[in-house]
Amino acid sequence: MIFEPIQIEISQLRCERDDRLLFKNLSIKLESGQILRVAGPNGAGKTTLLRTLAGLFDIQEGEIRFNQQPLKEYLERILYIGHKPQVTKDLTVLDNLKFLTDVDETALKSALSAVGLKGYHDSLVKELSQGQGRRCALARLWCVDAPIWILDEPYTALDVDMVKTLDARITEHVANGGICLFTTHQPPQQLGYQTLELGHVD
Amino acid sequence: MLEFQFASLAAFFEMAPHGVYVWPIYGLGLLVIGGLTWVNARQHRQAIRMVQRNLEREETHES
Amino acid sequence: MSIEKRMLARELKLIAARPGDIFKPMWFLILVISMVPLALAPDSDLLAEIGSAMIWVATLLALLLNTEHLFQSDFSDGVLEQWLFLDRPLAWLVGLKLVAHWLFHVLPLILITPIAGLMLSVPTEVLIALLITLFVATPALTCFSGLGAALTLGSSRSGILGVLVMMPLFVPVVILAAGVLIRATDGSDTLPLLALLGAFSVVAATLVPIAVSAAIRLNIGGSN
Amino acid sequence: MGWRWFHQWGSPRWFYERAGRWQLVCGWLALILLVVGSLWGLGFAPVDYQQGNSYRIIYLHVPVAFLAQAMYAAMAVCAVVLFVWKMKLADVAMQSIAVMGFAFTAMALISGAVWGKPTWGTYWVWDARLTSMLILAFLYLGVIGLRAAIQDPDQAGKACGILVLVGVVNLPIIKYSVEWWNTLHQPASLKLTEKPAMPASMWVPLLVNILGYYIAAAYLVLGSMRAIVLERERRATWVKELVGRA
Repeated sequence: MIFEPIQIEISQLRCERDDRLLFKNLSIKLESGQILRVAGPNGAGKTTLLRTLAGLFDIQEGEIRFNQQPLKEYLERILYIGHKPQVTKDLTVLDNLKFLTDVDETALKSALSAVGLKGYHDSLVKELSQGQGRRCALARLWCVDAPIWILDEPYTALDVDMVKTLDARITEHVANGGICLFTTHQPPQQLGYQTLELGHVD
Repeated sequence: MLEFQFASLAAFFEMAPHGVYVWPIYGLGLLVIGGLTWVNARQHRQAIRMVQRNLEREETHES
Repeated sequence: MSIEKRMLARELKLIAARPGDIFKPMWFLILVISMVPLALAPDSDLLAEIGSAMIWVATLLALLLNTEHLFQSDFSDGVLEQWLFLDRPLAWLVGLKLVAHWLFHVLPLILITPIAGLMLSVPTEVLIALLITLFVATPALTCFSGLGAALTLGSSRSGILGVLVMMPLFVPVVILAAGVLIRATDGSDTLPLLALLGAFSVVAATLVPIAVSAAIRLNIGGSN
Repeated sequence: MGWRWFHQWGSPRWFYERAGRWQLVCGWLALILLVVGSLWGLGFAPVDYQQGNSYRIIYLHVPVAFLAQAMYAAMAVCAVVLFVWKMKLADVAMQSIAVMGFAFTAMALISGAVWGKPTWGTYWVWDARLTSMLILAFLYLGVIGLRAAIQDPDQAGKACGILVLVGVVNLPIIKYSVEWWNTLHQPASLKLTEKPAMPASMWVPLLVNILGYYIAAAYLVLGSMRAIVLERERRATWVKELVGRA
């Protein structure tokens, strides 16, 4: 599916946590088709920035606007995958996805086979390996049609093949007019992206 | 209206027959308010000392 | 499927996956009740007199026990933060979760209280009154202990803090319920008190989810 | 002018610089009033014909019991200010008041219990006032405990604010239900403080002491707030300058 054009405008964003200034005067403009990698050392505020953009943290100072509208109106068009598991260990792979997405079972199963979990839909998440659990959380990228993706450390615990699959999926997403923001420590090879370097504030 | 109700100071402190109940309560009141004053002052001193320590640390960093 | 249905379906599946969550509080309730005659005396008149109050307090404790960690695992798994992206106000989802919790976790607890009543030889008419008060009062109790659970989400070593914080707020409910039980023992009219108790539950069920959602949002905002 | 006076309260530095002076004034004023009121009540107010000298505990018990309830309400006002205007100072005030409020509640409980001994012949009866005071003490403890359990001060403040607001809505319900429960189980017996028309020679010193304890509470809260402001603002330039100068 092709998304309507979207513009994210961050202006003069400033954030302080535990008495430490993480960033200030942060202004970026993002448009449909762009990928932004948020980079920086540990504790530079990567997660904080992503969570603020996803509306999970309150904006301390500055503004975030989606198509000139406040963030609140756009929450349903955001797909956020944090670095926590995002899945319940005691439920099956399929039940986990069923709760978080409103898609029929065939679509879910095809998403699962896309992330290499074909045939695992009846397994409990706690029976899976860490990488497989991560794949289960990422499977939502294949079945939810939210234009704005905010992914915190999506590459963690993934093998080379899955990294390639994910890169391909992100490329496809932005080609359709989506936007993707992510953080990672190892820069991905097959992806064209801009980088926002955090951690240079004093 | 302002007439001392007790025959002597000793009778005042004895406050028969309820002195054992009345005086300790007032003692406690004094103790609580005085104690909290002391706690506040101590907390204030500690805060100042903490800022001082931070300042010293910053100075040694810079030099 | 609507979010509401998905939520209830998930709750049912979680119960199937962790049946212990339901049985442990029931086990606790019966165990506490069987301690009473051991600590007092197996004198059935005495037991009948204090029995209904004992059952009430034991049920209250069991309820607190199983509501204490209502949001904990979803919070640490990061599932709770996904609720914010769902197409509904958080307070509504919280209310739904509380309803599901009451239906699947509190109701079974109420339904075994007659067994506890038999163990303490509580007279039938008092037992019926006891069941009715529990039905009417537990929604309020569930809401308040849910609030305790939500407020203490962010602190790693909270222990039973949520329970300690919320317990004083249960006072009106306990008093009204005890009033109903006394009147039932006397054989006088219990309806006005039950109506008050019901009103308390209704008000709590409408307002407390808002406070719970504020507490959850606050704790999500603070987790790194 | 207009709203400026209100916004000044948003500045911790403004508060810290002035609170020291206010604290001093309150401290001395409270000391004078409390010495006068207590001595007057203890030595000069007439003896109660029914309770004898034991009634002289009211010159501490009543003011402290008033404060115990008033301070919870003050905490609720702070919570509203915190949520509506996001004023950090309101959170500091909430933290201070919780501790002081608990201290006053404990004092009210202990003085009530000790007074009960000569009046009822036992330290503790489940009298409506004592019971609701006990529950109030638990509510204060909950607020203090919740704050202690949460690390981030902003988050702790907001969590306490929610708890205080829920508590303050419940407080009247708790009070009325406890009173009703009391009449249900025992007919009203000798009440501690409800007296038919106290003579002026008894209530004037009481009034002095009530005023004295209120000002003493303000003194204690201001003192504790000053310390907390300094602690929380330890990285601010004005604090560093202030300490550096000293």
